Amino acid sequence: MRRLRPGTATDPAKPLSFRWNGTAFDALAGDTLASGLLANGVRVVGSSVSFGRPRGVMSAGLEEAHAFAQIGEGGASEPLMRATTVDLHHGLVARGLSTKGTLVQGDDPARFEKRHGHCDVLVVGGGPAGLAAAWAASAGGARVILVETTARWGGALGRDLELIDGAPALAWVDRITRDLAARPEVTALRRTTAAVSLDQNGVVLVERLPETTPPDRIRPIRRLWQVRARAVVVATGALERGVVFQDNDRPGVMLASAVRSYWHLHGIAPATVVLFTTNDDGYRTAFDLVEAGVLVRVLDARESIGPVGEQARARGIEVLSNAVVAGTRADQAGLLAAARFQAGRRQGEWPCEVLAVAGGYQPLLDLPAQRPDQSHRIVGAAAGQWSLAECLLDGLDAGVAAAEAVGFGSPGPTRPVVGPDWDRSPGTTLWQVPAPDGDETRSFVDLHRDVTVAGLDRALGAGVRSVEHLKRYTLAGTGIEQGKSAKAAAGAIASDRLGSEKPLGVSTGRPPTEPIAFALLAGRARGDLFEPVRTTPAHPAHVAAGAVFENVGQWKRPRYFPRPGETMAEAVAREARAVRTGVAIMDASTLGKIEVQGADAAEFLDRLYLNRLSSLKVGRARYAAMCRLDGTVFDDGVVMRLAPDRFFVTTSTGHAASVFEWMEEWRQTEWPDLEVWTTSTTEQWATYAVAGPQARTVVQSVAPTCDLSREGFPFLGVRPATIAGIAGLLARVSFSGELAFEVMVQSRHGLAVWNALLEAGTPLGMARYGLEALSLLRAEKGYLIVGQDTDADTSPIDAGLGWMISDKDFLGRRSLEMATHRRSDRKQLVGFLPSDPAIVLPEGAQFVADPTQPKPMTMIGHVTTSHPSPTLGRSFGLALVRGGRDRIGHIVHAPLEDRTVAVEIVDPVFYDKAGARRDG
Amino acid sequence: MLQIRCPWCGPRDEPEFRYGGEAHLRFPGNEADPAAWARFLYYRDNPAGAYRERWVHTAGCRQWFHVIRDTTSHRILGSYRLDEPPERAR
Amino acid sequence: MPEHAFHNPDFLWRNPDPKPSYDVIVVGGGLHGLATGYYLAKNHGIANVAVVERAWLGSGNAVRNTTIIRSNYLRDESAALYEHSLKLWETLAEALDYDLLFDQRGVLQLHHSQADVRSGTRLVHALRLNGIDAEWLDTESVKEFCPLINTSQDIRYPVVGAFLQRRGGIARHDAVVFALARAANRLGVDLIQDCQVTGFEKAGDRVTGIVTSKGRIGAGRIGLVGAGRTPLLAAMAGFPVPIQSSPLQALVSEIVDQVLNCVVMSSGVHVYLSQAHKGELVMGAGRDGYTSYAQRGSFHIIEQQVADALQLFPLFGRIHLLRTWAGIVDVAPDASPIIGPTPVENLFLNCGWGTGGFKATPGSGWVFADTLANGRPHPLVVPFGLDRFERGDLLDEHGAAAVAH
Amino acid sequence: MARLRFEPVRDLGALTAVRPAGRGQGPEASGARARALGGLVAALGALPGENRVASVSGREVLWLGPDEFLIASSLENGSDLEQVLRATGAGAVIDLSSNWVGFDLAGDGARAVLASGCSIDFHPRSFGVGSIAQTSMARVPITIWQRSPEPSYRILVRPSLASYLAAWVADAAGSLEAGSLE
Repeated sequence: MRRLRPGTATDPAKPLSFRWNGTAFDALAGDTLASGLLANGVRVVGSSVSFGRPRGVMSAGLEEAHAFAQIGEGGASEPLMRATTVDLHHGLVARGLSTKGTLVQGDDPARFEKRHGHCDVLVVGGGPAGLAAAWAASAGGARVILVETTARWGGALGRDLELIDGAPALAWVDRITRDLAARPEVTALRRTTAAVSLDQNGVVLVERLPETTPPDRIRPIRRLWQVRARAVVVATGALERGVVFQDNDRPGVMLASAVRSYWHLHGIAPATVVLFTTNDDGYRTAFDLVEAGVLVRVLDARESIGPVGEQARARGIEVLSNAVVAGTRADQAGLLAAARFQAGRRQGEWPCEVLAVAGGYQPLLDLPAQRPDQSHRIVGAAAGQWSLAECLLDGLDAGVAAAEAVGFGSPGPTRPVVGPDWDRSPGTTLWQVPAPDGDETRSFVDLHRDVTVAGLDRALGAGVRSVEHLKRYTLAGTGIEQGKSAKAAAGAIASDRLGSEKPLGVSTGRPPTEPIAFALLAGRARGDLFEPVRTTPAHPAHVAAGAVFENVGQWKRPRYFPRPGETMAEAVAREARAVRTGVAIMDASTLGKIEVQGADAAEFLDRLYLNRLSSLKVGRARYAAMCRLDGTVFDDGVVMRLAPDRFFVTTSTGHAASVFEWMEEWRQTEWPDLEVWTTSTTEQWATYAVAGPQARTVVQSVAPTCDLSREGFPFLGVRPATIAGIAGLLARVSFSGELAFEVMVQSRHGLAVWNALLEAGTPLGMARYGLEALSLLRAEKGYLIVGQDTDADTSPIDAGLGWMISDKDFLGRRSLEMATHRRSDRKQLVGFLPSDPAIVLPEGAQFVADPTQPKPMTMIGHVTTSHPSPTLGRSFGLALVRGGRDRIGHIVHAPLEDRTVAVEIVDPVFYDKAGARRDG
Repeated sequence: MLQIRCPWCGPRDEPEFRYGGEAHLRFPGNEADPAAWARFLYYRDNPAGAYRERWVHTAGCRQWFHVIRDTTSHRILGSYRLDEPPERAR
Repeated sequence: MPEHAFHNPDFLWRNPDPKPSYDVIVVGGGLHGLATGYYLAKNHGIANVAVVERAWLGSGNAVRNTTIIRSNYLRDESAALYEHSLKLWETLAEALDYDLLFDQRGVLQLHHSQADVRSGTRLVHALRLNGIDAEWLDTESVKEFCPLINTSQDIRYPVVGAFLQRRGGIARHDAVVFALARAANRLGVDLIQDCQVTGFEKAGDRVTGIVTSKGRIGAGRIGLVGAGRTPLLAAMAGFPVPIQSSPLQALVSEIVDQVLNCVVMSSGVHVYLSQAHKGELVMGAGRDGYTSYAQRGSFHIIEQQVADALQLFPLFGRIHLLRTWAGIVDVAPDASPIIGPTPVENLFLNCGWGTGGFKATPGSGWVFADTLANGRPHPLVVPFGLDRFERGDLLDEHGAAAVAH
Repeated sequence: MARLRFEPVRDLGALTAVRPAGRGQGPEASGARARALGGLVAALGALPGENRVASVSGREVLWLGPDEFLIASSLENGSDLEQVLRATGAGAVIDLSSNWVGFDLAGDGARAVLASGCSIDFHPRSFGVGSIAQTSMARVPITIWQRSPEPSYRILVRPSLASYLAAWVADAAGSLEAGSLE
């Protein structure tokens, strides 16, 4: 093949060059990679995956099952692109592939974007029916999105010379697209494929934007649209089918419509063509190419060739009726050299460069096939309309109906006059020509997956009767073209070969209709923008102080604050010591905070929490916990009463959202009779814990007017205070067992107050402490961390929180009364001490009673928290142990990889059992 | 991706909501017998077809409401507020 | 033979019409149903068995999963059951005389937070004492074991360690369907496709047969192995099951060069993936939250899991999503299976495998065949009975709760 | 080139949440609700309808749900307002002045930037001046309302997520300015 003239799609004023398998070629703007290769006489593009047979371009579009290419270089290299759907740009680098892609390491500079779209009517397909539908739908002002897969409007009108209103059809296309461009509520997107159909008329579109080599770092090259439409019109047209015959995979065997397409759109034609057709439409290729001076001969499968065939003969084209291609002959390179035919009793062979196969059209329905509720309106060739006039009318009607259905009128559309019209109907149905020698091992049903008729036979012989098993046994229809060219043929040929049994049908298509690059699916969610990051007001100060951060959900929380040269263990020990012996400060701003207000606030909290909170006095705080309905520990926190009808509740960081939602769920759905409101105030407040024997001194210096004395501000007191000049709240709560104040100020002042506290603490050597030290300090006091020291089946009783349970009703109470919760062998939270005080057991280590038992061993518990304690001068930890409280004082064993450590089960409170230190 | 009509905020995409399972369940109270309690805790209707279910508009107004959805097609037949009967679904 | 079409055998199965009655009917021709039929014949000599399937064999989750096989479950009960299954996998290809492409390439479970690490190390310790292989890898060892993973500490959720089960791996799901069906067929089991169960026949509290689109079929005992459709079957039989059916999506890429040497799972960054023998990447994530029988899920789940995968594997940016699909998974409140007797005599249940069904295939079939053959639960599945919900003795396998304070 | 303005709001003022009294979900749920709403109208001058913002005497009253309004007023009047509202006995009154920070997004490209991260339809037919929505953008929860036809939008976001959202919008705006908007 070569280029004889510019086509309607190519621009001779815009030459470009590209590289293919290392060689530079010239082409024109408007070329696809496939047309660029064909124009340069490149006939072999890749090779077949299983047999290594050479493969060329067989189509001009989406259904391409041969011509695969790796496009681009380095990290921007993209595997398995179909040459027929890649638009050439200057400098593009590509190479041929079989059916396996290559991944290339390196930075990919390209950008991929996403966008949401909304419209009244989405029209999928920019051919005659789709254009007509979009035009009619938008005439009355409805918002319309029209998408077309290729770079050109008009669909088949680009390759099929038709007259509309007495002028070439492309003039009609121009007129319609100009009208659409002038309507402000129309978004018309070319190079855009509808890939996935979502529920409620959502459609995912893939838009290909102009590319450069190398890609620039700013302009996106692809955009993933998620469109919500009120109505969807599908006008995806029809694809021409091939016919399966022996050696039907040779480079040079092409779809007849594709041959016509390359000629009209790209000006490319072969020197000699044999047309093998089952229908009238195929003759278009013969007529159009003969005009270009190509030698064309026709094999018509029908007994009677009809008027169109006669017309061909009248134009001097040799036509054989009742004729089929029985096979092909190749030259030494494996390229098509001749078509072997059988016409009645006559057998013969016609040399040809291209064997154009016209097997009839088949609606392209892979998008609406994704819709079990059939909510898409299908029009035009996709709906089996086989004449242009019908397609246009169908489109116009659908457009009007869609606009009216969503409340927009439409001027009575003028009905275009088509003529003369061609019949595109399938003609005689012919899926396969049996191999004359009976060898079906070279009759390819799925060219991509190298599935042959012999392969289908084998599956049927094995007992396969479902088309889905056929697909899985043979892999027919699983290629990257989504089986567009193979699925129907596989089902039909298999049915045929089974004889009398019912047709097998077509295997189910799965989304998307078009492969989508992973990078496009991720869009902007990569690198620093991968997922939202939450930081506290004092975060800049933590960064400046060299904090090592830990991800806690989306939050960044300081894990510890190492000094130069310090290890984590050293830093944690220092931070913990500061709390026990001096003073230290921690940013607790991520704790969830919920304000609960209303006349029934106390009753509401009583129903949620284990303990009674209605008895809490104003200005007081209480440690409280709640269960799930199944009686397991959900969350804990501090509940503060600010006024008779006003509570301030804290939750763990991880459960802030779920506790809030839990409250709202019960408030709205079960207890609408309570007058109570919950409001999340997590980010209204910055919260800092100042802990240690010197805490009072530090806080007093920033809150000079507040009475912080033991008597004036007792443990679990809460009061408004001015802190560093800022109005806020102070609470005497402690997670370390030491004297501690929780300072709460509006978060807009958070950083300033953090700095003020640090400044006030500096003379006393105040340290910052992070999550590791917190965990250590809490464990020394036996204060559990929900989710770390509890499991999904730990009850509050198991966790040692049974003392909270009051004699009132609360959520989860019913479950706690079940027998299973009274069993003595439940896993209970206890403390433990390794016999060797230098050994720190790993968290997660399992306990056994009998260390000599062979595996599988009977495990009786596991370590939930484990630390070396600078305060205790030894290792210790918390554990959930079966019947743990009865084992206190007993020795159990922790078999580790290399040794077994004896461990004494002890009470979980290791430090200051009397609680004397919290008052300072 | 479903699109769900919040009775308060209008149609929104599914990620704005959280699913709450079967609607119109009655909390049996803490006096329920073991079988009734187990039923309430663990058993939910699971029909193939129209299903009355609860959703909450977490990213929006945070209101719980009801939806009738066909579990075989994901067609949504309507949504209605907690204080409305299913017949008011739209 | 095309290299990628695999070596499927020349003969798979007969397509018989149902007999008037069978000793045992297995309702559900998925992997667990086929395995049950196979083991009934093989282990218990009960060959007068029908496996009835409403569509085609394996048409449910058998062909809608990511084929990951492992036994790294935390609870002793679960670990024993899944380990039993993994051991069977190790000899299954030989037993079935079929190349299942079972490949013990290792399952690597990445951890991205200290809370993750705690649950991961707990799992390692528990598995090791249960006699199941388990290793803990630090970030450097992760890089060594699977160099493709981005172990940079500068990403949003850096890899801080990983759990490795070297005996874990993948198999070719279609081959497993074909192999079990062929083996069951060979032993005389009738595989009846396109046969929808529309009701149960009972004499008092005892089941005596099923009513189907192909007529009535009598049975001595009946096993329900209907995965996501189990609630519908149980409702027909007159009892409820605490199962919610919801979509679990997976996706596959086009075929690329082999680059990924193991199965990678990540709970912090929600994705799991492997590269199949042909070369396609197979990937899954969490299930969609809502009840559904539609075998379709929501697209944002796919978008999210792909973004998650690219965090770990930047190399995959230009790979294409080729196909997505959703299975209907049956999930019990504690995410553990339900196996054993039902309120209806002679009717037994095997469901609730949720997202873990593929790996359990031979183990599930083995214990359920034993249960059906003997009319009582196999010892390994005693804790997994339907009665556990009323007692409150759940077997939580959602994974140890992991939140930090 | 799309013109786009995206900047933090320097003085967002005081934000006060009001939860009108009365039980149940709907505004007609009880007579108490009607009385509470009446009290609020008296105190504020007007209340917005569903999914709307009312601008009255220098204050913006945002509808957030059937039982929640958020009132944006100047900071110095904020605490006065809180006292006034409490005095009406209209229900719960909560200061949320630090719970949110604001951004203004305005100009020709504003809708395109929003469309790249937010699934709500911002077309003037669906969302015009005075429309408000609580939704999410780039997976960050936001409250957004349109303040002028330009268009100009105000976005409230939790302080912890503000820098992430700002970085995200800057990135989206970058591709937009580079001409990808067709």
